[in-house]
Amino acid sequence: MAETKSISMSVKIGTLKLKNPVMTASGTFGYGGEYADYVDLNKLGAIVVKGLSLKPRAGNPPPRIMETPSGMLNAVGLQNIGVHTFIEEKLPILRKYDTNVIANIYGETYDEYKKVAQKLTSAKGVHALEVNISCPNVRKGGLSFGADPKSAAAVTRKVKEVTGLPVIVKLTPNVTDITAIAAAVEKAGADAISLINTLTGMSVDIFTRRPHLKNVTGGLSGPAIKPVALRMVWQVLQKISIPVIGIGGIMNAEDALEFLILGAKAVQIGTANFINPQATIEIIAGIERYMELNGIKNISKLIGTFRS
Amino acid sequence: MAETKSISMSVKIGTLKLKNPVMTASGTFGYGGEYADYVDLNKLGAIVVKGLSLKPRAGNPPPRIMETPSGMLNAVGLQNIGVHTFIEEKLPILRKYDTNVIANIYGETYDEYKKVAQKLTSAKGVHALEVNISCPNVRKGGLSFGADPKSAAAVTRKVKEVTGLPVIVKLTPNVTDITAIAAAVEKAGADAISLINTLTGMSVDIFTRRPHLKNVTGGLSGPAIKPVALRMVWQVLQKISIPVIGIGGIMNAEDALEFLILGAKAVQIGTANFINPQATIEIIAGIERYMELNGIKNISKLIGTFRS
Amino acid sequence: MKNVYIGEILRNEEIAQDCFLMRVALHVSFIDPRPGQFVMLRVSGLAEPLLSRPFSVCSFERQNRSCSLDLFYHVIGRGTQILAGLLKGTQVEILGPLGRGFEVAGHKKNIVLLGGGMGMAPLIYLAMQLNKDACSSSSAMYFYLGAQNAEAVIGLEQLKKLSFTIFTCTDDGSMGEKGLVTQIFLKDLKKFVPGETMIYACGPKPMLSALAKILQKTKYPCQVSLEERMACGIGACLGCAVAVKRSKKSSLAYKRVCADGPVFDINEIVWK
Amino acid sequence: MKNVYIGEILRNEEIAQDCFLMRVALHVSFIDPRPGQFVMLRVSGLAEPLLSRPFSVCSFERQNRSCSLDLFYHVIGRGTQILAGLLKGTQVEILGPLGRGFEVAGHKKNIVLLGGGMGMAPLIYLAMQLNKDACSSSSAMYFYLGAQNAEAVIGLEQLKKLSFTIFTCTDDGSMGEKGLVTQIFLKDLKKFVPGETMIYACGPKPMLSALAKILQKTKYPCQVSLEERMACGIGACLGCAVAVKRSKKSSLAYKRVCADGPVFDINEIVWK
Ligand SMILES: Cc1cc2nc3c(=O)[nH]c(=O)nc-3n(C[C@H](O)[C@H](O)[C@H](O)COP(=O)(O)OP(=O)(O)OC[C@H]3O[C@@H](n4cnc5c(N)ncnc54)[C@H](O)[C@@H]3O)c2cc1C
Ligand SMILES: Cc1cc2nc3c(=O)[nH]c(=O)nc-3n(C[C@H](O)[C@H](O)[C@H](O)COP(=O)(O)OP(=O)(O)OC[C@H]3O[C@@H](n4cnc5c(N)ncnc54)[C@H](O)[C@@H]3O)c2cc1C
Ligand SMILES: Cc1cc2nc3c(=O)[nH]c(=O)nc-3n(C[C@H](O)[C@H](O)[C@H](O)COP(=O)(O)O)c2cc1C
Ligand SMILES: Cc1cc2nc3c(=O)[nH]c(=O)nc-3n(C[C@H](O)[C@H](O)[C@H](O)COP(=O)(O)O)c2cc1C
Ligand code: FES
Ligand code: FES
Repeated sequence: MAETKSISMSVKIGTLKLKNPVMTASGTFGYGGEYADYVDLNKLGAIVVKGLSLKPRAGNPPPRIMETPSGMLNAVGLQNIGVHTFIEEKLPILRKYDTNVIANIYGETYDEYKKVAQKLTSAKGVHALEVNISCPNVRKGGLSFGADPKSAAAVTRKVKEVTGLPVIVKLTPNVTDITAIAAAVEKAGADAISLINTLTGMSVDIFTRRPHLKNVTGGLSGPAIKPVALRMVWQVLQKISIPVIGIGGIMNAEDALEFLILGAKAVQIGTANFINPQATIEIIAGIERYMELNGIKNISKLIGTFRS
Repeated sequence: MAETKSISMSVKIGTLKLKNPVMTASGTFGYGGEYADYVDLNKLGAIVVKGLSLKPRAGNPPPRIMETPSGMLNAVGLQNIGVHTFIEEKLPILRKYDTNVIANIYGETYDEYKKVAQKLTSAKGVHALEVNISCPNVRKGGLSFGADPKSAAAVTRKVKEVTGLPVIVKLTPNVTDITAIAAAVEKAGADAISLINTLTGMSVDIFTRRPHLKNVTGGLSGPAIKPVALRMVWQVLQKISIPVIGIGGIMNAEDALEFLILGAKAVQIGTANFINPQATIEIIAGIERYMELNGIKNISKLIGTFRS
Repeated sequence: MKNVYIGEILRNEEIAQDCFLMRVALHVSFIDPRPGQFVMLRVSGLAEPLLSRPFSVCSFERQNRSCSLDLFYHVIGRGTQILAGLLKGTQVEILGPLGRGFEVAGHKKNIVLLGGGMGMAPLIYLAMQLNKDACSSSSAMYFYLGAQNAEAVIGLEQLKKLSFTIFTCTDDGSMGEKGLVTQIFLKDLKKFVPGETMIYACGPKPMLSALAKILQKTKYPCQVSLEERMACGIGACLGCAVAVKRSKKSSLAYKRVCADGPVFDINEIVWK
Repeated sequence: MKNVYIGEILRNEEIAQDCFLMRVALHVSFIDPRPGQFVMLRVSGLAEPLLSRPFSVCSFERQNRSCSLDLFYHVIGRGTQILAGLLKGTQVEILGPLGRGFEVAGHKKNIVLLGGGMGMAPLIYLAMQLNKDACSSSSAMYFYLGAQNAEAVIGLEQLKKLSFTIFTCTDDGSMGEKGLVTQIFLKDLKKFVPGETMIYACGPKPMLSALAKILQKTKYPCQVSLEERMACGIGACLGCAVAVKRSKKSSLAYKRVCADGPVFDINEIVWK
C-alpha cells in the first residue's frame, strides 16, 4: 500500500474532518465491529453504521436478498438493534477507533427522527448524523419522506433543531427531480447531502411465479446503479453548495474517482464490502496511487476537476 | 425451434392482434430492415421502429454510447430520418412482412406530436403508434413530458384526437410515482402503456476527467435496469386496466417470462438485439418451450399468474 | 487481520448428476475449519456473478506447505454453472472459514447424522471428525443418508471408510429404502435414548422441517445446519435472516444464518 | 439468414507489448471478408462485457473444411483484458464480416498505405490483398508504418514478405525514423502524382486528422478506416456516429461507422 507522506487525502464535510474521503455505506458494514477482523478501522474516513430507529426493529421475513445483473436487491426492512442498545453496546467499541462514527437514522414520523437524533447527540462518540429519508412516511400513506421536497425539508429541520452535530441528509433516487429535493434540504439547514440510496426494484422466480423477495420489492444496489448515482451527483452539484457524498456501485478506486472528479467531497462504499471485505482499504490505496501517478498532492486539487 | 401447433402465443393489445408477445424496442432495431438478414421478420409479434419526429434529426455528436456494468448508456439524441422519409422509403419495405409495424413517435411540442401522428395515420402499413413521452418538453424548460401526469395526459389526448390507430404511451422511469403517470395516461385515452424507457445516467473518464458521452448524460438500458422495470410494471398493473407492455433488460426467454408472469401482455426487446441479433427469435422459442414444459397451451393462462 | 485467500483449483469434477467436487489449494495460513463451517467463494477477476457463493467445508487437509479444501456443490443456477466450467489451475477467492460450526459432543452414546441431498457436504466433514474422536470413545454412530435417486447419492464412498452404521434411502427407491430420510429415521427413533443421543442434520428445508416436527415434543438434542441466500457471509448485511423463537432477553425475531449459525438448535427455529 | 458464428480460439498470444494476435477457427460457411471489414466478437456464455467488441480482420485463410480468422488487438480496457486471458479452445461468438471495406484500386501507379498503432490490423489484410493483385499489375506500393516505440511495432514481419517499400517511424526513434508517420509521409508526398496514387490509412484519430490536414487542398484520393464505440455493428443503434460534411441530398450530418464505413473518403469526414 502506497504510504506517501506528501499526499494529503483529508477532506472536510462541514465541520467534520475526515482523514480520507472513503466511508462505509449504512447497512453494508454492520455496526463496524463485523469488519474489524478484516479492516483496520482506524484507516477509514468514517464508519456509517446500520440505520438506527428509536425501538429495535425485527426487519422483514426472508428471503431478503436476491442477486440481479451487476446488482443485488435487499429488503432487510431496516432491522436494527435500536438506538438505545447501539449507544450501550456498540458505541463503546467504536470509540476505541480513531475514525469518525456517523449514525444513520431513520423514523416513521417526524417525532421519531427527532428523538433518535437527540439520543445520539447526547451520546459520546458520534461525530455526525446521516438522515435516511428514503423510509416510508406513515402519514403520507407510505410514500417516502425523501420523495417530496417539503417533507424532506421538514425532516431536516426537525433534526437540525435538536442536534449540534453535522447533519448529512441521504437522498433517495426514486424521484423525478433530485435537484429539487437537494435544494430544499440545503435550505432547511443540512450540512451535507449523501446520495444515492437504493433504487426500488424487484425480481420474479419464473418457476414458482412468485417474487424472489418475500417483501416483493427491494432496494437495488451495486455496480448496476452507478450510472444513475453519478448522474444524480452531477445534477445536484450544479444546484447546491453544501458538500455532496457520492454513493452507488463503487467497487474499486476507479469508481470512487469518478465521483470525486465530478465533485463529491467523499464517497461511501456499500455492496462492495460484501464482495471484498477489504474493499474500503483497497479503494483508499487506489485513490492514493492515482494521485501519485497524476502528480496530485492534495485531494482538493482532484475533487471537482470534471469538465463536461 | 419448437413449432408446436397446439400452443397459442397470440395476444391482443387493444384492437391490435399479435401472433406472439415479442416486439422489438424502439431505437434498437433500426427501421426493421437492418435486421432482415438475421431475423425472419415475419416471426415477430411487432416491429417498433426508431422514434420518428416531424423533421429529420441529426442527433447528438459522438461519443454516443458507453458500456456500464450490465448496461449501456446511449445519447443518440433521437437521430432519425423524419416521418416523411420513413413513410416514403421504409414503410414500403416493412409492408412486405407479415407483422405489425408500430411507429414510435416523438415531439418537442404538443403540435409536433399531433402532426407526426396524423401523417403516420394516413400512411398505409402502420398498425399502432407508440408515443415516446420521455423527450424534453421545450415549453416546460426541458423536463420531459412524461415526468408529469398533466403533460403526459395532454400528449396522449392530442395524439388520440388525430388518430384511429391504437395508441401505446411509453413511460419514462425517471419519476417519483410511475402509477400516477400511468393512471393519467389511461384516463386520457391511451389504449396501452409500455414501460420502461431508459433511466438517465452518466459515466466519467477518470483519465481525461470528462464524460464518456459528449452529451454528458445518456439513457441506461440493458440487464442492469431489469429490476426497476419489473417493479414499475408490477406497480402500474395494480393501478390501471389497459394492457401493459414490459420493457427493460430482457436478454432471454427467462427475463421475458418474468414480465409476462407479472401481467405484461407483451414485451419489447431492446439492447439484447445488439448483443445477439437473433435474440427476439430465441426468446419467442424459449417462451414456447417454457409453456410446453409447464403444460400451458395458451399464453393467456400464463400472463398475470404472479402471486406475491 | 483476516484476509481473503486466493486458492487454486486442483480438481473440479462431476461426481454425481449435476453435482461437482472441487478441491482448492490454499495457503498454509488458512485456519482449520470446524465441521459445519463454510466459505464464501468467487472466481478471481470475474465480476459475474456479483456476490460470492457460500459452500460448506466438505473436507480439509493440511499438508506441509499448503492445505486443501474440498467442496461439494450442486449446479442449480448461474453461479454454480460458472463454477462447473472452471478448469484446474483457475484461481478462486475464498473467505473463511465462516460461521459457527457444529458443537461436537463426543461423550454421547449415540451419535446420529441425517443428511439429505447437498446437505451431505458439511456432514461428511463432521463424520470424519467424529470418527477420529469416536475411535478413542465408545459412541455408536449412525448415518441416515437420503437422496432423490441412486444417481444423486453423494458421499457414500467416504462414509464407508468410517465407523458409521449407514442407512440409505431414496425418493424413488433406486438405492436403499424407498422413502424420505426422516421417515426411515422415525422408525428407528425409539432405539435412541434422548439423554444419550446427539442428532446432527442438514438438508433441504422440508426435510429439516419434518425432522423438527418429529422431534418437537421429545427431548432429543438436535443441531441443524441451515441455508439462506447470503451477500456478506460475515454478519454485516442481515440478508441471511432466519426466523427464531423470541427469547425473553431480546425482542428480535431473526438471526443471521452466516454469523449466528449456520448451525442452530432445531428448537430455536420457527419452521413453517 | 445470416448467423452468429461460433468460433474456437486456435491461438491467442502476446506478440508485442499489450498487443495480442488471436486466431479463430470458423465454420466454412463464414463469408470471405474484404479488406477493411470487421467482426463483432464476444466470449460465448459470458455476460461480461455486455457488448461485443469490434475488431478488424487482419488476416483470413480458407482451408478445406474450415477457415481461420486473425485479429490483432491491443489491451486497453476491460473487454480486451478478458480476451487476453482466454485459452486455446475457448469458444467465441463472431458476427461478420461487417461494414464496407476498402475500395481496392489496383490500377493506380502508386499505392500508399499509412498505418499507426493498432490501425495496422486492417492494413495488413489490405496489403496482402493488394500484393496478390499487384503481382500481376505494375503498381509501386509503399507502406508507412508508425508506432510509439520499437516494442509497439506490429505487422512488420508479415509486411516484409510482401512487395512493399516500407518506411518505419516511432515517436521516440527507437525504430526507424523518429517522428510521426504523417510527417515522414509528408516529406515524400511530392513524389506521388495525385491522379496516379491511392492512399489508404488507418490509425489513431490525431494521425488521421493530421493526414486530412495535409491532404485537404490536394487532389490525392484517400480512404481512411475509422473507429468509434459500437453496440450493434450492423447499423441499427446509431451509436457509432461520425460527423460528415453535409451533402446537398441529405441534411443528416452523421454517418454510421459500422454500416456506412468503417472506410470513408477522408474528405467526407469532419475532423476537429
Ligand atoms: C452456509 C451455506 C452452506 C452451503 N453449502 C453448500 C454446499 O456445500 N454445496 C452446495 O451445493 N450448496 C451449498 N449451499 C447452497 C449454495 O450456496 C447455493 O446453491 C448457491 O449459492 C447457488 O448459487 P447459483 O448462482 O448457482 O444459484 P442462484 O441462481 O443464485 O439460485 C438458484 C436457486 O437457488 C436458491 N438459492 C441460492 N442461494 C441459496 C442459498 N444460499 N441457500 C438456499 N437457496 C439458495 C435461489 O433462491 C434459487 O432458487 C450452501 C448455502 C449456505 C448458506
Ligand atoms: C471497426 C473497428 C475496428 C477495430 N479494429 C480493432 C483492431 O483490429 N484491433 C484493436 O485492438 N482494436 C480495434 N478496434 C478498437 C476496439 O474495438 C477497442 O479497442 C475495444 O472495443 C476496446 O474494448 P475494451 O473493453 O478493452 O475497452 P473499453 O473499456 O471499452 O474502452 C477503453 C478505452 O477505449 C475507448 N474505446 C472503446 N471502444 C472503442 C472503439 N470501438 N473505438 C475507439 N475507441 C474505443 C474507450 O472510449 C476507452 O477510452 C476497432 C474498432 C472499430 C470500431
Ligand atoms: C443490505 C443493505 C442494507 C442497507 N441498509 C441501509 C440503511 O439501513 N440505511 C441507509 O440509509 N441505507 C441503507 N442501504 C443503502 C446503502 O447505504 C447504499 O446507499 C446503497 O446500497 C448504494 O450503494 P452501493 O451500491 O455501494 O451498495 C443498505 C444497502 C444494502 C445493500
Ligand atoms: C440506442 C438506443 C436508442 C433508443 N431509442 C429510442 C427511441 O427512439 N424511442 C424510444 O421510445 N425509446 C428508445 N430507446 C429505449 C428502448 O426502446 C428501451 O425502452 C430501453 O432501451 C430499455 O430496454 P432494453 O433494456 O431492453 O434496451 C432506445 C434505446 C437504446 C439503447
Ligand atoms: S450473509 Fe450478510 S449477514 Fe449473513
Ligand atoms: S454500432 Fe450500431 S449503428 Fe453502428
